[in-house]
Amino acid sequence: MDKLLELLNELYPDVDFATYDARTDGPLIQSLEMVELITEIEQRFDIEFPPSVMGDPEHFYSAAAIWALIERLEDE
Amino acid sequence: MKKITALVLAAALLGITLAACGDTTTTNNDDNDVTRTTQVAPTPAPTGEANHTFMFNNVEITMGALPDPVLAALGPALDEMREPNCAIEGEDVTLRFPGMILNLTYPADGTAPFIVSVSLIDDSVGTPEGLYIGAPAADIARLYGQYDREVNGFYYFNQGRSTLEIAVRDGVVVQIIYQYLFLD
Amino acid sequence: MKRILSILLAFVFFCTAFWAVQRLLMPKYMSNPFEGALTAEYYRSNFAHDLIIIGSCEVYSNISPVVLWEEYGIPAFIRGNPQQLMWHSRAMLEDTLRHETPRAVLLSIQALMYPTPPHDGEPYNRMVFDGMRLSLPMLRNVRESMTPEESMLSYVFPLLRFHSRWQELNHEDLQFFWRRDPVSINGFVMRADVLPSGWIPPPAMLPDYSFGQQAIDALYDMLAITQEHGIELILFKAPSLLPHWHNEWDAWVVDFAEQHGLPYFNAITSTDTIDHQYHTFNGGLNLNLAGAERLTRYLAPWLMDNAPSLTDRRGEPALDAHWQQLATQYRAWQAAQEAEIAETGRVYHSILLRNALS
Amino acid sequence: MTFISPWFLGGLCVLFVLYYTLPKRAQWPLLLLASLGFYALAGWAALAAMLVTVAASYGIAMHMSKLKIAQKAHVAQHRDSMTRDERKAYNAAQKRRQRGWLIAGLLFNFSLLAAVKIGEALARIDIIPSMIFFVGISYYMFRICGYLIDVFWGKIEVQRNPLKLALFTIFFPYAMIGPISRYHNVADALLNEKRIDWALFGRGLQRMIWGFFKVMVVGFRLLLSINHLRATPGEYSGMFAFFTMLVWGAYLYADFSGAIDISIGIAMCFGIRVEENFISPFRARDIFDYWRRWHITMGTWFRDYVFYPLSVAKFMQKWPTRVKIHIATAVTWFTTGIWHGVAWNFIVWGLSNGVVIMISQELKPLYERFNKRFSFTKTKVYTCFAIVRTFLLLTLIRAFDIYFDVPLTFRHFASFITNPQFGAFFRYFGEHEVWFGLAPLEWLVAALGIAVMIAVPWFRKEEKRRPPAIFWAALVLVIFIFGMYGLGFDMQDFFYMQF
Repeated sequence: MDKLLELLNELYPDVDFATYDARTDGPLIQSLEMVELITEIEQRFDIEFPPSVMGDPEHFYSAAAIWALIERLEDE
Repeated sequence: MKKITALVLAAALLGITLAACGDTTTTNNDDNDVTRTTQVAPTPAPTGEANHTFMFNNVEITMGALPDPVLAALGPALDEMREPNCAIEGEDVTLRFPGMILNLTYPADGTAPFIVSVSLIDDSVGTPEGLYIGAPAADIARLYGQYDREVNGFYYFNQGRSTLEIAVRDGVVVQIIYQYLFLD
Repeated sequence: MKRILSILLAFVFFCTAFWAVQRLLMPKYMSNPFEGALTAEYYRSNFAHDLIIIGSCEVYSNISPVVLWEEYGIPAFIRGNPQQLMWHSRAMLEDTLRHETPRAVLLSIQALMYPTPPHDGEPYNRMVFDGMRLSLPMLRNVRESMTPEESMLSYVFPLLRFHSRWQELNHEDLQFFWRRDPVSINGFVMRADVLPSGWIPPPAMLPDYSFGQQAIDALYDMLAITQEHGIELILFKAPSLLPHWHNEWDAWVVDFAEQHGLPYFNAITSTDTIDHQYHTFNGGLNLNLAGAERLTRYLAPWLMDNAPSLTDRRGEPALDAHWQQLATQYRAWQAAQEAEIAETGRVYHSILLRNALS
Repeated sequence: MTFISPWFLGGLCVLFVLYYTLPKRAQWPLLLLASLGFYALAGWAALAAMLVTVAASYGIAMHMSKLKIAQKAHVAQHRDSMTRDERKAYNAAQKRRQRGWLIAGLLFNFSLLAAVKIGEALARIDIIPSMIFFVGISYYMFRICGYLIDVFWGKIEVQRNPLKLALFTIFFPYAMIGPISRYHNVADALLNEKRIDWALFGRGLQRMIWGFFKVMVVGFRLLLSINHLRATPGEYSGMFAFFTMLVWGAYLYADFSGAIDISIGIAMCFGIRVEENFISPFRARDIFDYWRRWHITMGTWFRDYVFYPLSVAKFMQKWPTRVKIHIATAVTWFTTGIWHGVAWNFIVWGLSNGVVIMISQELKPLYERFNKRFSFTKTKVYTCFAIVRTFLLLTLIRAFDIYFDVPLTFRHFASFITNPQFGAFFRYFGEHEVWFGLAPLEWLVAALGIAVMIAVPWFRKEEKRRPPAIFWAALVLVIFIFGMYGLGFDMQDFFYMQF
C-alpha cells in the first residue's frame, strides 16, 4: 500500500492521498494522467490492467480503491 | 491459428457475395404511345450527344434550344399562331416559314422557353443529310442507317433528348419531323 | 388530472388551429385561376338537373345552360374543369350521383386523346379534387389520377400540400376564408370577347391512333355507371379547331357509340353554323358567348330527338323561379362584359362573375 | 431519412399500442421484428450483411466466454499446485487465444462492412448530400464490435440469446443514426418487461417533436441553401465560403442532433433510456469540451476502444508517456476519419482534429500556469472568448465535410486572407432577390429556428419548468406549416395564368 502512496505522491505532490476521496473532493485524475498512472502501476506491481477499467472512474476515486483493484488483479 | 484465418476468409467471402447481390433497380421504360400534340416516340434515355439540329437556309435550329436567337436569324414568319390552351399552362407558338413549320413553347412557370419541333411541309427544304418529302423510302436507310424504332411505317432516330420522325406511305417519305422530348 | 386536462386542451387547440391554417393556406381560386373553383360550384346548386354536362373547357365555355332552359326547358349543370381528363370526368360523374340522379349525361370525349396528362398533371389533379367533397369514390379516383410524386394524404389534408404557400398569402386568402363567390352560372364560364382564329397549322400524321387504356377504361366505367342508374349517356365533341381531332379518332368514337347504342354529336361535322371568325375568344380553341349560344340552339333540338328522357319542364314554378334568378345573373354578366369590351376592347375585370354582379 | 414518412409514423403508433397491450414477454421480440422490418428498408444486402455479422459475433463471443470460464475453472482447480509465474503464463496464453478470436471477429465484421460500403458506393455514383445516410449502415458495427471487446475484457456477461443480441445491435430508433449505445447501458432496458410510464412516454413524444422541428424546419431549409452554395464551390470563396461554413455548421447540428432527438424520443416512448449524443455543443470552451458535447457516443467509443487500449498496449510501453498519448490520439482520429468514409476529406478532417488535440495537450501545462497567474481567465468575458474561439476552430475543421475536396477547402481557407470579398458579400444581399437559393423570408424562418434550437436546450431543465402540452401542439403545427416536405418544395411554378 505504501508503494502505491509513494507513486501517487510522485505524480501529485500537493495532494494528501491518505484522506483524499474523489467523490467528495472532486475529480482529480484526468483521463490523460490516468494513462500515466496505470502504466506506472503495471510496471511496479507487474500486473496487467484490462483497458475496460480505464473508462469507469469507480476504481480510482481513492488510494484505498486503487489498492483493492491492484490486490484483485495480483491474485488472478 | 490457420483454422481460424481460413474460417474468417470463408465467412468474409460469403458476406461479400451477399452484399454484391444488392437490389439492382431494373429500368422499365413503359412504351406508352402519346398523341401528336406532345411527342410520339417513347422517352429514350437521354444519350450524351447533342440534340438533332436542322439547317434552314444556314440557320441552325437545335431541338430544345432557346427560340429568340433562332427567330432573330430566321426573320419574320409567313404565318403565326399563338395557342393559349384552355388551362393554365404557358403558350404554344407555331410559326410557318417557306417549307417548314417551327413550334415553340413558353412554359407557364417562367422557366426558359424552348424549341419543341420542326416539321417539313414540302420538298423545297431538305434535312442536312439530304432527305426530303417525296424521297424514296430506300434513302432513309442509306442516309440514316438503322432506325431506333419503327411503328406502322414511322421511323424514329433518337439523338440526345430529341428524335427525328420520318413517315413513309406507299414507299415514299410523306412526313419529316424533328422533336424535342421535353416530357421525360 | 391537471396533466390530462392540459393535454386535452392542447389537442383541441391543435385541431382547430390545423383546420384554420389549412383553410387559410388553401388556394381560394377566386381570381387567378378561378377555374379551380368550378368543382365546388355544383354544391351551391339546387341538385335538380335533368342534364349533367361533363368535360373540359370544351363544355364549360361552349354550352349555355340558360339558353337550354329558357328556349328548351332543359335544366342543366356543367361539371367541367380545365384539361379535365377522362378519369377526372368519371370522378365528376360519381360525385354528382351522390347528390342527384339526372335523366341524361352529355359527356365530352375529347380527353380520350390524352393517355396521360399532356404536361405536369399535378396542378390539374388539384383543381379537380380540391373543391370536391371528401368521399370514398373521390378517394378512389384521386388514387387513380395521382402522379407518382403526389401522396393521398395531401388530398385528405390539403395543408400537407399547400403549407409552403405561407409566403404567398394575400388579402384574397383572408377575404375568402369563410365564403366563396360564384365564378360561373351552373358551371358555364362566359367569355363575350372575340379573337378570330388565324392560320391553323396542318395536323401531322400519327403512327398510332389508338387511345390510352386508362382513358378507355374510364369511358367504359362511365358507360356502366350510367346504365346502372338508368341514365342516358350522350357523347359530345366540341367544334374546336385545336387541338386537332383526327378522323381516325372520330371513327373509333362513332363505332363505340353505335356498339352501345349511344347518341354522338360531333359539332365539328354536325354544324356549319359556327364561324371561327366571330364565335371564339381564343383563336378557335373555345367558343365565346355568341358561339356557345348558337351551338346550344343547334344542340338542344338534337338532344330532344336523341334523348327521349329530356322534356321541356318550363312552367314548373320551383324551376321557373330558380332559373329566373340564374338568367338575371347571366344577363348582368353579359352586360358587364360587353361594357368592358366597348370600353377597353377586351374582357379582364368582368371575367369574374362577382365583379359583374357587384 | 425514413423517419419523415407517414408510413413510418403510422407504423410507430401501431407499434406503441402493440408494445403496451401484448403480453409482456412479447415486448422485446416485437421490437426485434420492427427493427428487422425497418432495416430491410435499407436494402436486403445491408440486412443480410448485418445478420451475418451478428451471428458471427454471437458465436465468437460465446466461444470467448467459454474459454474464459474454462480458464477460471482451471486456475481455481489448480490454485495451490501452480506457482504465481505458471499461473500468469497460463493466463497470458489463454488471453492470447481469446484475443485471437476477438481479432478474427473484428476482422470479419469490418471486411463485411467494407464490402457493403464498396457495393453501396458502386451502385450509387452521386454522393448523398446528407452525411447521415453516408454512415448509416455502419452504426451497428460500433455496437457489435464494442460488445465483442467488452466480452473479451470481461466487462459484461455474454448474451446467450442471439436474437436479443440482434435487437441490441439494430434497435430501429438508433439503427441508422445512433446514438452508439453500449451494451451494459441499454441491454436491461431493451429486454426487460415494462408497463407504460406515461410521464416518460410524454417526454419521449416531446423529444421526437423537438427532433422533427430541428430536422424539417431548420435542417432541410438550410440544406437547400447548402446545395446551392455547394453547386458552384469555386465561385463562393472568401466571406461567401465562411458563410457557407457557418450555414453548414447550423445545418449539420439541426439535421444530426434532430435525428438523434427523434431516435432518443422513440426509445423513451418504449421506456428505454439511451445515451445523449449532443449537449449544446456550441457552448464548448475548448476542443476537449467540444468532443464531450458533439456526437458524444462516437467520441467515447473511440476513446474507450481505440485510445485507451492503444495507450496502455504492451508494444507502446517503450515510448515515454507523452509520445504514447500523441500516437494514440493520432491513430484514434485517423480511424474516426476513415470510419466516416474512405475519402481524403474525411481523413484530413479526422487528422486535423487529432492535430489540434495534440497541440492543446502539449500546451496544457502552459495553459494551466497562464490561468493561475491571470485571474481574468475566470471572468465571463474570457469564457465567451473561449466559446467563440472553439466555435470558429471547429467550424473550420468541419469545412472538410462540405466540399469533399481537400485542396478546394484549403484554397477557401487561403481566400479568407487573400481576397475576403467583404464588400461583395454584403452587396450580394442587396442585389439579389433570392439569397443563396433561399428567399429572404425563408432565411428569417431559418434564423428563428436556429435561435430557438440553440437558445432553448429545454430538456436539460428540471421537471417542473417544462413547457406545457400546448407548446408542443403549437410546435407540431409549426412543423406542418414551415417544415420542408412534400410537393410544395418547388411551389413557385404552381399558379400563373396569363390573360
